[in-house]
Amino acid sequence: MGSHTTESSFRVIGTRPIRHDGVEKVTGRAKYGADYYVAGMLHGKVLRSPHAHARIKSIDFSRALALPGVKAVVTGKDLPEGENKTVPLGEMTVNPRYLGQNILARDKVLYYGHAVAAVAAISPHIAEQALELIEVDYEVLPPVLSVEQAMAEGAPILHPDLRNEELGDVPTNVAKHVVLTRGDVEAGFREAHFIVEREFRTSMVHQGYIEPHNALAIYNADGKATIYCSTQGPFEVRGMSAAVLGLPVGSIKVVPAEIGGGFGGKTTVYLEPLALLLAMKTGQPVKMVMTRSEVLRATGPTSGSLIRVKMGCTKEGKITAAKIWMAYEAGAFPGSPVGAATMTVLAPYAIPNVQIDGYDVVVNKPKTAAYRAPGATNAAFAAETVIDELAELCGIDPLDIRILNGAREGTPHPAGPPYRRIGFIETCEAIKASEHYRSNLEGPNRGRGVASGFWFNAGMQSAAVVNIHLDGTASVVTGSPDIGGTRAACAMIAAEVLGLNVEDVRPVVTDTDSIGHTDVTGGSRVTFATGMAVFRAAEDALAQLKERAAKLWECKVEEVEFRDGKFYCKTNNATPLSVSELAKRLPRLGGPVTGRATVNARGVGPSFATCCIDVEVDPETGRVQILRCTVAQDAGRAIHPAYVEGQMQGGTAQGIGWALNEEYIYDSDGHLMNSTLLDYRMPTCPDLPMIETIIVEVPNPGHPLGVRGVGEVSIVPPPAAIANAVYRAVGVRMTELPMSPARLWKAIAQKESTRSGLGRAQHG
Amino acid sequence: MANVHIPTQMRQLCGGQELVKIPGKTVRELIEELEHRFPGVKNYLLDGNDLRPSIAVWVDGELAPAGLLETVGPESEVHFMPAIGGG
Amino acid sequence: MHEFTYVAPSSVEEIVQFLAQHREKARPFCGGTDILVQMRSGVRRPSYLLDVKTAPETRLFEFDPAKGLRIGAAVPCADVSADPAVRRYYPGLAEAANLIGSVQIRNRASLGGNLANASPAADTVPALIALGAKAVLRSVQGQREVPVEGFVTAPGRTILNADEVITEFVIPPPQRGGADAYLRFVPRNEMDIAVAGVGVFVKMEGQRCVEARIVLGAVGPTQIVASEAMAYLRGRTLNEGVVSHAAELAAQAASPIDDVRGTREFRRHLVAVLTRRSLLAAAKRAQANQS
Amino acid sequence: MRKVAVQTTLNGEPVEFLCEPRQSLLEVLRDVLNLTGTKEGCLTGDCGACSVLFDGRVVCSCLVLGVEAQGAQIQTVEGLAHGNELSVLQRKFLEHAALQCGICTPGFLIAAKALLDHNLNPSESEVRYALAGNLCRCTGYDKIVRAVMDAAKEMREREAYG
Repeated sequence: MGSHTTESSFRVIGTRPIRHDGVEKVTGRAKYGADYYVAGMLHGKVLRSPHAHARIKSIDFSRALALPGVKAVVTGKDLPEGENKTVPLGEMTVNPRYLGQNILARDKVLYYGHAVAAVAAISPHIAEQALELIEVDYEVLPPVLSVEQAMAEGAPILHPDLRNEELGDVPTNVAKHVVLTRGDVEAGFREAHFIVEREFRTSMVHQGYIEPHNALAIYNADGKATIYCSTQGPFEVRGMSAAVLGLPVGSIKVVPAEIGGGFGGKTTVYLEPLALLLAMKTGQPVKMVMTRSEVLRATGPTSGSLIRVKMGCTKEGKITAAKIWMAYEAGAFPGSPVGAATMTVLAPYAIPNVQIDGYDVVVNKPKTAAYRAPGATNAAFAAETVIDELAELCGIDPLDIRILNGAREGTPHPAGPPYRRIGFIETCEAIKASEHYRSNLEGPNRGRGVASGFWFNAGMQSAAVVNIHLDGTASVVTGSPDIGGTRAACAMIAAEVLGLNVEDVRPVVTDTDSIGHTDVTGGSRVTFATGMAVFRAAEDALAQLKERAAKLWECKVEEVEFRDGKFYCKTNNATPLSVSELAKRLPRLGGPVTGRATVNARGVGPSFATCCIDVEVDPETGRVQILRCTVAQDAGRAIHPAYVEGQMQGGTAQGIGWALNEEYIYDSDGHLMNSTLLDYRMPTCPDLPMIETIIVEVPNPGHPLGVRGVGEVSIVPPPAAIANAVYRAVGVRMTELPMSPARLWKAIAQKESTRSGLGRAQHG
Repeated sequence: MANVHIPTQMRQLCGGQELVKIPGKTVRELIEELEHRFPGVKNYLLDGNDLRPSIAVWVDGELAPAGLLETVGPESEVHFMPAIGGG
Repeated sequence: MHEFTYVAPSSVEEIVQFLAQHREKARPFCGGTDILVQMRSGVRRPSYLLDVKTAPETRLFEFDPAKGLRIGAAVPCADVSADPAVRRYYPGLAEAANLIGSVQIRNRASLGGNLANASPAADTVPALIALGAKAVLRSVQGQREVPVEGFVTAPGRTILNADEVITEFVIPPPQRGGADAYLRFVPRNEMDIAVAGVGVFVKMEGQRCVEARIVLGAVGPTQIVASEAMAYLRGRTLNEGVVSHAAELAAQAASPIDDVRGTREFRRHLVAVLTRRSLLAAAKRAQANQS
Repeated sequence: MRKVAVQTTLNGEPVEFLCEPRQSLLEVLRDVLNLTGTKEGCLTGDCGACSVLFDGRVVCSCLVLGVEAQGAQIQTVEGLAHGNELSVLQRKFLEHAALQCGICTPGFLIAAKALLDHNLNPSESEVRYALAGNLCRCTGYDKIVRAVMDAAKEMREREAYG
């Protein structure tokens, strides 16, 4: 693993200790949401719509309720209607009415798999049997399955009350239109020597976490509730469940279990309010666990999209103008990541003339949820393919065109302010200098492609508490569920500040009653924002320890110095004390020391990644094998490099899956045809090579340790990098994701006619 | 005078201007002044007493978590951008 | 999952007695890799699940160069593909058995189950048909030996009577100059269902093909024997042109559908590609088997 | 439904349990025996999170009935360590940071053990195919493959030098 490391004087940061929760996870002792069992627990199951779009005329669950062992049945009528208004909730915005309707359909079902009723019974098998006894009378309506269908004149309308600002009081499936402009795009095209214009399509894809959604809800007679679940955002689960059920937020405690992957998909609620509703109805604890088919049919995929890109550059490769039109499937309710897509699509580049239009479009498919750098991957697939084509027309290296046009400190972001110090160019240079990029790729039907990506990263709210124990060890308490090693990063930051060994700092992820509000584990924010809170909480603890030492030594606190893990008195020759030596004396020096800090973090530094992928195509079958893959990403500062690499590798692997085989396949009635992991084809171990990583460290000036988020951006480049590699291997430009064998074979077969059709390269 | 960058879809309310220089010590004051000059801006940016959840304000190159209460300096650059969520 | 009774018989005799009594209500199973998934989704709802592998006769594994190969219906695919005799004399069968699912699946899935499940995409079925394998069926009425070819009559349907069970497979002895091969196409490298699969057997005398069998999987409601292509190859020298023409004939014999795993057009094309590649692989092996 | 009494050997210890015939071995391990280290990911045999060793062979416990465990030897992730001493594989997974969320880890450890039990010198390709039935969505498999190869190396050395 390569590393561009800045000179550092850190003792703990930058090392690779064994994660604190590791032993529990390799011995099977770690408790994930589905691993909780309580006495008297019932099991809940959900009845789901067999139609993509239908009106619910009636629901008769009397036979289900009569089945021995069944304790309760609930339908949409059991939920309050909720306010039809977008309200902020932590990182996200939420429309309580839509959220409630997604959890249990009210008058209409809007996608295949939409929840219609839920049952609680004494065993999961009985609950399943009860579902078969619920009779729902549907009036089936025509489904809308693509953004084109949804935006067409006279399209069936999903939400009769949906309006957008532009159209005024007219029913529509377009929830939002976002426009970003800079300069004069037509003038920019007039300056261009080469112009490329292409249209791209991408399918809905799922986050694919291995652990299905789960929840165990306990409701007590005093009106207090506890929910155990695997979530990225326990505070969001609390807020959303309260909103959906019309309960006071403070009446719910959420205990975050270990979480088996999320990638954005576990930042919202599906089962949690349902389990609580059933628990309220029965007076017994209710546990619910989704099947894989439910996960794929009814939890957040990310948007499929239609994107048109027109981009022009000078003979030398300087991009003069870009015009982009993009429509994203929101799923059944408004809220695709198209806003982020408009703001990320050109973010790595300094382009003087830009026009970007984005549309958020509802369709009869599951409501989309966040997925790793939401919106950015679809958009980068389009833009980064066109940039590759421009490089080819100019006859320059695809990395050089990126460096030539690349954003640097001071370059204005296409939608807003100038960047502070960023590391985009450095990621390109790192790939350019890599052994991989400099090596020769030999053999027929092989090709190499590169692409880059951008993600904002997020700051937001976090709280942290650092407790100094009497033996000189410490615990770090946060509210950030640990998906990929953030506990270790938090412990390392505290250990660094306090001069402790990292093993002597125990990281704890606690429940919503035991720590201040902490936003989701998402937006690549935990090591950045929660890490910042931990850093300050540790500093707070250290300041208190200095006061205690001053008390002990009867000197002024300013005279106490802390270095190399020891407290010294600058004015008398008291024997220096380590943290553990001082900790022992705390009872007589005023009692325990607890450092604390809360942040609504400022200073977020965006991330860039550049990826290089070699492929081999079987031209007879259209099958692509990834031969080699290297990714360079700016981490700002890698606290635990092994888990930074892990994020880069995992994101890259998801990008590769998105590129090659992952897609939601619907029939013309809107039934999802591939709701198993056999037919929703995520990469398996033999599908991937080792994923080589280059951690670039351009410290973020906005963070005390230079940290940027690392969790998301690496998913962005691979689809475009693979499309560009496929082009070099077999001479076809793929404009649709996934580049599945059938599609690629067809494109190869139609190679000659394709050139005059879809794509257009012209001299301006 | 802070430099307020007007997002594309708000420009029609602001006589097509991309950049407006206005006085104010907080984002709230800037918006009040904008509304004074260009009626309708407030409704575009605010829902009741706070920024619309779909809009984020950036001050001097940084997302401003305090929103309307964010203080601005005499030379500050202020951008209104779509709010985003991460995965 | 619905309620059912599990029965673990200790002999084939017990199995057939039970089947005679309960007929359609009972379903024999081996590895459960298909039936349990189907029962969870409500596709099949047997009242009795009859664990065939607990009868020792179904675990039989015998090879004799003169008599051929006998494999119990419940032998896991992992054992079939790992067996030295199968790898040496029936490499196409080893290939097919080694492609099903993952290690976990192959440790449970059996040839008997793969056949009785009657999926058009079953990997071992074209390989068995190409080898001219027969299935041994038992009932209280007695025993019959039927060719694997024609056993599957439609997706999920077979000629098996409600009181019958597959106990073993009989595969003809290896022939001098003969060899088999199986290839399938899947988008991933493993853990996938065939988009198309082709099992072939060829017998060579020098460069000349004296016998060829080509069996197509996943491109019709049942496995398809590409008779025209087989007849065309007989007596011809297997050069690139001849093999390509046979592959085209095989593609014409396919009657694929559009589904979630592939389009009609793509599948027909794949048949040609896989037929050509598997014929060349089998011919190479057959030539090596001549001495 | 009448329950069936089953005697089996679980992680080397004799165990007796009652289960319905329709309960999978996975359900029995988790819901009846409280061994929740074995995870549910798909219930169709496609993800490998529920992998256990059944008479020494790796299988998906979601596709095995609990009643089939009668007389069998079952080994789960809970049985990999010897008391407080982690197995080489477990240790290597930690040293190589071969887990992120950890939900697939028990299944990978079991599948890797099944490989190394009969092949202490696997190639990278052999490791990848032996683990093909186990999906991991976090790591891109890189560090998992390295951990298994490194475990094999240490176990080879241990064998060679006693």
